Amino acid sequence: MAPDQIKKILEAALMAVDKPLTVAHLHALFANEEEPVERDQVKEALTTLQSEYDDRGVSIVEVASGFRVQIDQELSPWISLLFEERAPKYTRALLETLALVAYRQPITRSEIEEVRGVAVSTNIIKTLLEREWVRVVGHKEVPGRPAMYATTKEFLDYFNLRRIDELPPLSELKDLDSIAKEAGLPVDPVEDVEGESGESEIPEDAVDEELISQELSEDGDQRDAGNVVLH
Amino acid sequence: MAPDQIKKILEAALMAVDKPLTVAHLHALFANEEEPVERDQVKEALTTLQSEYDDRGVSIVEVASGFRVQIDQELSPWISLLFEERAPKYTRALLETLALVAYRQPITRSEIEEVRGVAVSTNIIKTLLEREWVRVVGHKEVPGRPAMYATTKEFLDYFNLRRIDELPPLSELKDLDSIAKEAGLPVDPVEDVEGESGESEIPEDAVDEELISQELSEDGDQRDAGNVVLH
Amino acid sequence: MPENEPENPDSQPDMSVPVAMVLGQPYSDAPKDLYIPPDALEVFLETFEGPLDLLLYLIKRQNLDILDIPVAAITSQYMQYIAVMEMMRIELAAEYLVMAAMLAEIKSRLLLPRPEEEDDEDDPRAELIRRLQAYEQFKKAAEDLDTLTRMERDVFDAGAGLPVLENRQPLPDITLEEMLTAFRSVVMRANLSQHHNIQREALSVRERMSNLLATLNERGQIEFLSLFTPEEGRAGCVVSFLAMLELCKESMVEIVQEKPFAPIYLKPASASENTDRVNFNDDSDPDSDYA
Repeated sequence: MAPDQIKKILEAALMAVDKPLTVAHLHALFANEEEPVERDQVKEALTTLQSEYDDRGVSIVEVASGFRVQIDQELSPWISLLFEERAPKYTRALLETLALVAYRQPITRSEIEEVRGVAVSTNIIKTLLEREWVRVVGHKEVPGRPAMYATTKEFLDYFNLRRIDELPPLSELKDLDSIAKEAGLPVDPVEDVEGESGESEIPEDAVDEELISQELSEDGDQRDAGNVVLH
Repeated sequence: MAPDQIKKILEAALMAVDKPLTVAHLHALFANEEEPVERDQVKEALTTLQSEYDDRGVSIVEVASGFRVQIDQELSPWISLLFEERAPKYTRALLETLALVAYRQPITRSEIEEVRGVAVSTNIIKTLLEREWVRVVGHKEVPGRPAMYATTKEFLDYFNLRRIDELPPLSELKDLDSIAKEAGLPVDPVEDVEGESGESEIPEDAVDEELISQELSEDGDQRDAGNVVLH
Repeated sequence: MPENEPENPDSQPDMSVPVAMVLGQPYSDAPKDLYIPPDALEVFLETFEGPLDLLLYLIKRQNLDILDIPVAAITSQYMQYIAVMEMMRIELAAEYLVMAAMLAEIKSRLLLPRPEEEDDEDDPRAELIRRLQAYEQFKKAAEDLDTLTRMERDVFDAGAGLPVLENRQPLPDITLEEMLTAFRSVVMRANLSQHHNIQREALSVRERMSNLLATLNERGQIEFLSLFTPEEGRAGCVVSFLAMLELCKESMVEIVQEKPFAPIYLKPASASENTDRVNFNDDSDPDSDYA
């Protein structure tokens, strides 16, 4: 039998079964040939085959129980994706916590809890820290010295933002109804409520600009300016 | 990403799983790249890969549910030796039932029995369902609401087909007019004769066409089932 | 794999086997003289997929066209098989008897003189032909199906061993919209409770507060002036300053100055009380610290 044919058969055999095959096993495939195929021919063909697999992402390797075709370790990042489990979903509590950190940073856990009206589970904080969306930027000088959380550069990257103030101002959140509907998210009846709180109607950007110009013109009283901005 | 690297990853991916992979599935492996990999690049790499596999005893083929690496038929004499169990041989009863489902889908068990002239054993249906060659696509709106069977992508995959219309064409039926003439019987309008035995009387080609377009539209079980019920 | 399916002998009964010779004997002979090995007959019967298959076989054996069935001859042959089967006490599928009845009916009809006006649409022979044709069509289709290139028999799935997989549970994805929707509902609740007034804060100031805090935590004490970046322009400096004011107000940083006109330092709030504190929350004038 031509060496090329032997090689073909060996390659196919190694790919056909998912356990390693010994030289003896491979040699046995040629037991029925009219013109006998020697064991050495099989070994030779194997060697040639191995060299042909160089740099292909797949290799013919010898392991304890024989030869097998093996996907190279370097391709593991892509191959792993084929076996990836489905991503879980984040809870609403986590999303709210993340949003509060984003808009109110730096913020302590108890401040988050105060706004949300419910306790924030340690797991949520842990998840956000592990995801590197949130980091501890300091401790507040109150009893217990609670950690203060802020968002990270990774958070901005994930949401394709350059700066945190690219987050839509609160006033625009009203329009999220339509977005939410499109995205199939639950829509809260927010219009009425927001309508009552006059302040939220002021576009955030406008406030910002206004404050700054105010600041610049009134070289004097920063404290007031501070109050305006922050309170 | 360099075309060579794409090719490597595709080859490894196809070998990593024992199910066919669609272009979409393969493309998704590159979702995390910094430099995006286009769908066309994936297709191109697949084509290159396919041509590289020429004359190797192993090929990258496209079947109903995507691409897979498979060992060519020419090597079957040797590769079969690797498996202790011989490839299953299917009975005529099973193959006839399968053929009826394939060409006449959606079809009920009693419709199969009508053509075959004998009862279809429950085991045959069970085997076809377990092999996932056949599935229930709905229920016919007649007394007893019998299940309607259709073939699956797995069926096509197993028989190396991409689409149902790649099945060998059914042999032609001579029309009953000429049958009647040859038999010296009075000539009835074809419609009348056909009218009696129900659905199986639809000209074969028409049925075939209908099935094909149904298959190609691939709008999922619900739609198919719907059509079925109406008919 | 249809393990539960009985394996048939090769698809079509081969009529050169002894069984055919046995059955070829005319039934008119004395049944007792008719030697039929019981096993052979059973095997023979199993090779038929039903009465249509048996009829087709009888027709083909005589090289006849389905369209031109000599009903009388075929019927008598079919009856012979049925009789033999019954004689052998082989359990007959009901379908075989139904077919026998149908054949008998066709035969008797053909013997009757045909009325001038044939209004009987249900001609039994046409129906038989139709059924035979339909069955033959699918019998052929099944044979074709069997010859298709098939996995496990003709071609084989090729695979390779897996590398060590990165056991990665993918991280959940969220969209900005999802987060904003969540925030909106928080805001709504906060508005309802009226405790918070979180609408008007400039995000740039809050972000600067975070960054200042992080820097202070990293480097400890920092000189006040170095916290301003001239490249940011006046607006940037103002944002930085506002952030410092707020941090100080919220007791997150301390601002210290050793003595009048000495450099001002910011440091993370701590228990250290050994330096003078400049407390903006008091009524002290901040201007003096504003260089």
